[in-house]
Amino acid sequence: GCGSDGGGQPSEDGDAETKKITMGYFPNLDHAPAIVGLKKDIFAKHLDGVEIKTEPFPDGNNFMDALNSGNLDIGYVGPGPAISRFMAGNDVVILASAANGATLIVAREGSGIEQVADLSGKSFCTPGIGCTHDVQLEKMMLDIGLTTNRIGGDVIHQKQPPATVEALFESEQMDAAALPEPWGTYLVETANASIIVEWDEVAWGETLPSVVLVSSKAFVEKNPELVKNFLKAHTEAIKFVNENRDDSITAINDTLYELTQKRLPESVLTKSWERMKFTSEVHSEALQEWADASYDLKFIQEPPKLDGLVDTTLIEEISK
Amino acid sequence: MNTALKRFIFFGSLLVLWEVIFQLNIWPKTMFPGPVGVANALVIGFTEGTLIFATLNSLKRLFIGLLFAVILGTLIGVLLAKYKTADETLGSLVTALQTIPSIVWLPLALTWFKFSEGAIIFVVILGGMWPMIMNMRMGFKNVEPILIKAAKTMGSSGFDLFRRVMIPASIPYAITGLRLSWAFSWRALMAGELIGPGPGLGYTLMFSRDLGNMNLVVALMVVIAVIGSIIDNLVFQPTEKKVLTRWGLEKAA
Amino acid sequence: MNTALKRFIFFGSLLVLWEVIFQLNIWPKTMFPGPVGVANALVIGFTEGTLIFATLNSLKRLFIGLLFAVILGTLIGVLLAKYKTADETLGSLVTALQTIPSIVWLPLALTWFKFSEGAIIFVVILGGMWPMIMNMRMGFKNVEPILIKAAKTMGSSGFDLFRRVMIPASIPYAITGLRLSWAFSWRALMAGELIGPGPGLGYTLMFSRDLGNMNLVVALMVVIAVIGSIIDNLVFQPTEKKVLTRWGLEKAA
Amino acid sequence: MFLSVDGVTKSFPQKGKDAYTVFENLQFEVNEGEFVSILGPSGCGKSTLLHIIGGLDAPTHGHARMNGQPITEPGPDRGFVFQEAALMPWLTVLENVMFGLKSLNKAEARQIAIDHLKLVHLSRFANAYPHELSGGMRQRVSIARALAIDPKVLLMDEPFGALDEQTRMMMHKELQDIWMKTKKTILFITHNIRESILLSDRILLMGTRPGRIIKQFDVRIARPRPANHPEFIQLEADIMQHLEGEITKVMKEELGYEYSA
Amino acid sequence: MFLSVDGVTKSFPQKGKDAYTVFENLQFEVNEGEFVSILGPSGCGKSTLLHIIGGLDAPTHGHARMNGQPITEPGPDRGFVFQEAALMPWLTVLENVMFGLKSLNKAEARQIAIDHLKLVHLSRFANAYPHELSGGMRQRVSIARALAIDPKVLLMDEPFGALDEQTRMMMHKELQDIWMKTKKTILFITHNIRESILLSDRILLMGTRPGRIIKQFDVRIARPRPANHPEFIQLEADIMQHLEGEITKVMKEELGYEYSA
Ligand SMILES: Nc1ncnc2c1ncn2[C@@H]1O[C@H](COP(=O)(O)OP(=O)(O)OP(=O)(O)O)[C@@H](O)[C@H]1O
Ligand SMILES: Nc1ncnc2c1ncn2[C@@H]1O[C@H](COP(=O)(O)OP(=O)(O)OP(=O)(O)O)[C@@H](O)[C@H]1O
Ligand SMILES: [Mg+2]
Ligand SMILES: [Mg+2]
Repeated sequence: GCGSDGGGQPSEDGDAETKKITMGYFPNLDHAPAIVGLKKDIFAKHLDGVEIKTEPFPDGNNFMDALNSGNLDIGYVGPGPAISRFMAGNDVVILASAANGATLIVAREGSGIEQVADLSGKSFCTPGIGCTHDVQLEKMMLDIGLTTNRIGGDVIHQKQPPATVEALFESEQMDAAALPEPWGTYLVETANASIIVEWDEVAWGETLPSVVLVSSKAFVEKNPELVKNFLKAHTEAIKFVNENRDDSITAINDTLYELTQKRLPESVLTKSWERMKFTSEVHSEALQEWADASYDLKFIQEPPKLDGLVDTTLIEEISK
Repeated sequence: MNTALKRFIFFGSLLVLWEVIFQLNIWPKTMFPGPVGVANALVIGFTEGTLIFATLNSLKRLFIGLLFAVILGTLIGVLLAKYKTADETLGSLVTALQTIPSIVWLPLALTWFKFSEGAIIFVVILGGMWPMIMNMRMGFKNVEPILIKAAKTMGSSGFDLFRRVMIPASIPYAITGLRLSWAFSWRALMAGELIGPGPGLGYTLMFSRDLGNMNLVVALMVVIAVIGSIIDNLVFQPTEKKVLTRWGLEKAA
Repeated sequence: MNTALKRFIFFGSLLVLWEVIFQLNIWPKTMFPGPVGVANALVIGFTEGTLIFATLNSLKRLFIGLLFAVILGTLIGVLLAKYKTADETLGSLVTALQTIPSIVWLPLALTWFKFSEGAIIFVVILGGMWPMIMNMRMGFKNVEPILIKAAKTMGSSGFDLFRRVMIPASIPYAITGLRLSWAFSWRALMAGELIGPGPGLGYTLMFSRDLGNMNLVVALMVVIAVIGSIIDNLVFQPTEKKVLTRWGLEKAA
Repeated sequence: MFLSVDGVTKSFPQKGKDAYTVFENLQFEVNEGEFVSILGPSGCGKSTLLHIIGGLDAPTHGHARMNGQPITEPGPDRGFVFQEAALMPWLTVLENVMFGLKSLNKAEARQIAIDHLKLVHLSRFANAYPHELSGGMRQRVSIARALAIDPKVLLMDEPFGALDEQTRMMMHKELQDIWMKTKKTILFITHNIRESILLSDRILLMGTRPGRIIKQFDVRIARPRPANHPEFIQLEADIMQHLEGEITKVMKEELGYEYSA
Repeated sequence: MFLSVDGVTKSFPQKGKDAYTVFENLQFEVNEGEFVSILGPSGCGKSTLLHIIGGLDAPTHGHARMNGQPITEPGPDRGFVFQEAALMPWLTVLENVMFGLKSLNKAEARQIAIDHLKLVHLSRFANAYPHELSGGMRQRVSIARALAIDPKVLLMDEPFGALDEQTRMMMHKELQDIWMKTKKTILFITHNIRESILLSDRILLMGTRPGRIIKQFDVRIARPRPANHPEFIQLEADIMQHLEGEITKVMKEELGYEYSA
């Protein structure tokens, strides 16, 4: 196929591209292009002759640490860690998006919260402090004059792993949550949570990536052909995913099961599927706005300059 | 050469070595921060007051947790040392429980104590208790039987025997237990502050790790280390020295 | 009543109590799994083989890490016990370093050892080393001076003295150190397997926590606890009993 | 019968071998106010016997009794001087002597402790720690500690063994004074034959392998007893002869014994 | 001058007080092959002195010398019998005696150890652990252990203190035999005046507070020495008198001493 004509082959002039690539991803629904692409051998097809090592990661920090220390060449991660590490000086470049959207803001049944304004005096949680979803919600709060206790407001904010939110709702310890999919849908389906803000109404809802494809500049510069081939696989995987929903969901559930002995209900995943958009299109301005909001919310100390973080030249090249 | 000078030279050289390695650029600066950046993070944290507040809050949690850990550890230690049945049953349970990482306790802490200081302190207790249990258990088992016999012939028994013989005789073990409890309570606190209300050093740690601010991460470690050193110098070392000298195990200065 | 029976009754009652609490529905089932679900997770894990593989892999890492932790811990322990200067400088450093949570070491481990078994083992060593250092240090300090003197008059010195007097005399401390090292190595392993290649129990733990599979989380703890009990029964307990009996600190059976 | 040892057997279990029986079916009595010495070769079971009477060791069979009641527990009514000094290393000399006096008020306890330290010539070392003392000094603190409690019965295991002859003679005098004044019951282990004749109303002679009481000697010489009293000399020779027999027995056994691992 | 103690002072620092000086400027010599006893009241510094000669304790001033060389380290050329038995609790009796014999092959070492255990009548207890022995038995193991190494110099700190008179007499005989056969140099602490006269070529009499050598006695009676030899009796009385003076001094001091915390 496409990979055999040059890219994957080492050129003879000593500046040989690597024959081995380590790729990271998270066992999560919005990582479908990565998971399905691996399961369906799409990456193998495009990276003919290259050994692909894959590594699932549990959180963005370890992913970024691995990338930064040269243990990881390329992979799928949330934009939050990519941006904060970029600003901290890490060598990281966003090559394409993988999925956009996928943030849902939900409230516990009986919490009395119907819209963002009702959060005043209540509590909510997010998977991280200053993470993608946190900034999205807090930005919306800020716009209507609500702030969290972190910066002197009356809304209580907690960091909680998405999987524990169900129990927190059940025991009425938490009123609302801004979560990545499929956890929002999961809570709606299994715990009767109500949706406060739909995924496409959240700040930068449709444009902000939930998963991006990143690598390091150093790696891209050294292996341009390889990366191009990877991007070809990436776009094909996205296409496949968009065309084969049920197949993809099964593939993801299989991966989840291998790692954790647990499958998420298919109904949840199917509904959740509609709350994200698998695409390689990155909206740089959404990223910049998100980062600016992060600064307004005092998550970061300096005004963010994301110049150079996103580099879509390669993906544009191959899509020509 | 006195102690302060020795330490000054030792830590001074470490600092220089650190800066040299940092300047050599062997490892990515974002993974291996240098002393200047760390010092900077410390200065900012303390002048802006955020670190002071976090430190005080964490210390409060730590000391409450440690207090319980030490008391519980000592009591369970006695129990295990004294009653064979307890050692064979509860003792096995202790062996099992101490391998459980703090994060596994978090969900339980949440269910039992809700979002409160209690949840964090619970995790701290579970972190610091084990070294105390194990060391006190062995300390009590190692009390010379002749001393217990002697005390008994002088009418001491029960709690009096415990307080006046068992405890002082196992002080060397207790000190080691305390030192380890101290360290592992801190570690548990770092995990425990993931839940519960901020601020705190663990909370800040998590936060700065999420933002890739390695300078602040190392700065936090420096704060903890300095607090540890102060306590070690003011409490553990003098106690240890006093005990060992009295017992003739170490020469008086 | 023999040991096995006592334990059977004790752990049996615990299990029943667990199930009763679970059935009472006091706490959310997603946070507090019941014994049946856990047993189920165990059965699946072992019949499908994933847990077997993860366990073996983790055990390998643990034992290599523990081996280094014990050797290094003993050596540093001697150093601190023997040389006052080392105790005052390196000793302070140890006091400082042991409070650092394993996760803070992860980035360094990654930078130094890349994505390899080495990185995980490094974290395990850093987890298990401290209790060994602290206990061996105190153990060596507590060797009765008269025994050292006696050995010296019989021509023993240097390494021979170390091997034939210091080490055996501090066995009670060493056992406690080993037990704690064992526990804290496991904890570090759980954190360390976040980086580095799978499979492993910590690796599985992390993902099942993220996916909210508490049954598997507790099942993993059960696996670790059972392994711990086996080692305790086969290694630590017999050694301890032998030593204490020989020294006349515990009555022979 | 104030104190009685009633068919007492003591054996220690041994791994892979038969239990080692120290003594079997011992039987004797001590009257209230009596001063009884126990003499016997090293290892015959004197300390073990005293520990049983003190309630510190459980007999394998039989009972030691006090006023007819089986002794199961140590108690402050039976003061004990151990063969080793057994001082608490974390307490000063003074605090060690005060250990058993906690029912008294502090000042009173301190005064009693100091008085007893003077008795053993150690008031100057009141603030020293045990490891700063010589072997003999430690033993004297241990004696002071037992006497300070003023128990009804004194069980003394070679209390003067580590003392030089002059100090020992003074201690003999002090102990006799105390005994005469307070009419304590004293059970006294020694391997000094003269000491036993000098001090006691009755001497129990123990033999070894197995431990048993070979003979009892009543000492009827009027106190204070001059060492050149003919009865004294006669008794000394008698006891010596009996003991020699025991030692020779052990020696013969030993020569005939082949060690095998 | 084989062994010499050359202006040796020993003092222990004391918190908040002047250092406690055990003895000052001690001076004496021991010839090769000589058997010297040290006698003195409890606490006068005998053990401290022997430790310094053994290289186990550093003097505050001066030096102990062997063949003119200052002694700074213990060594297997100077065997030591401690006042307390100092056995390794984790080794059996046999292993304890074999401890110093590791340069020999195992079988040989074992044979030597067993021979020495027979000497002290303990070969039957070769496989016992120290805590299973009586006080006297432990002391005998300690003696066997020192003799087994066969050192040039034997430093013995009240080695027979815990032994009954019969066993002690046999040990006297054995020690004399060893000494006569091997011409070892022996420095021997005791508080038994008879023992010192019986065994030694010379007796050093130590006084206390501060520790010092009051007097030296040469014993010129032909061996074996009968206790009823007139010179023996005379010497005994002499030494006794000197020592009594020392003890009386301590006692007077003690009575005049007021304890203050
Ligand atoms: N570590 C120490 N610190 C302070 N004083 C000490 C120390 N060790 C010994 N001494 C003092 O030194 C003196 C001599 O002690 P040493 O053990 O040499 O006496 P000794 O002559 O052997 O007595 P004994 O016959 O009772 O064994 C004692 O008064 C003792 O208090
Ligand atoms: N824990 C034990 N295990 C096995 N045997 C023991 C134990 N304790 C004592 N023995 C044995 O009991 C015997 C008597 O010991 P004991 O201490 O009573 O002797 P003793 O008459 O006091 O001797 P000494 O005069 O030497 O002090 C010894 O042979 C000893 O080996
Ligand atoms: Mg005895
Ligand atoms: Mg002495």
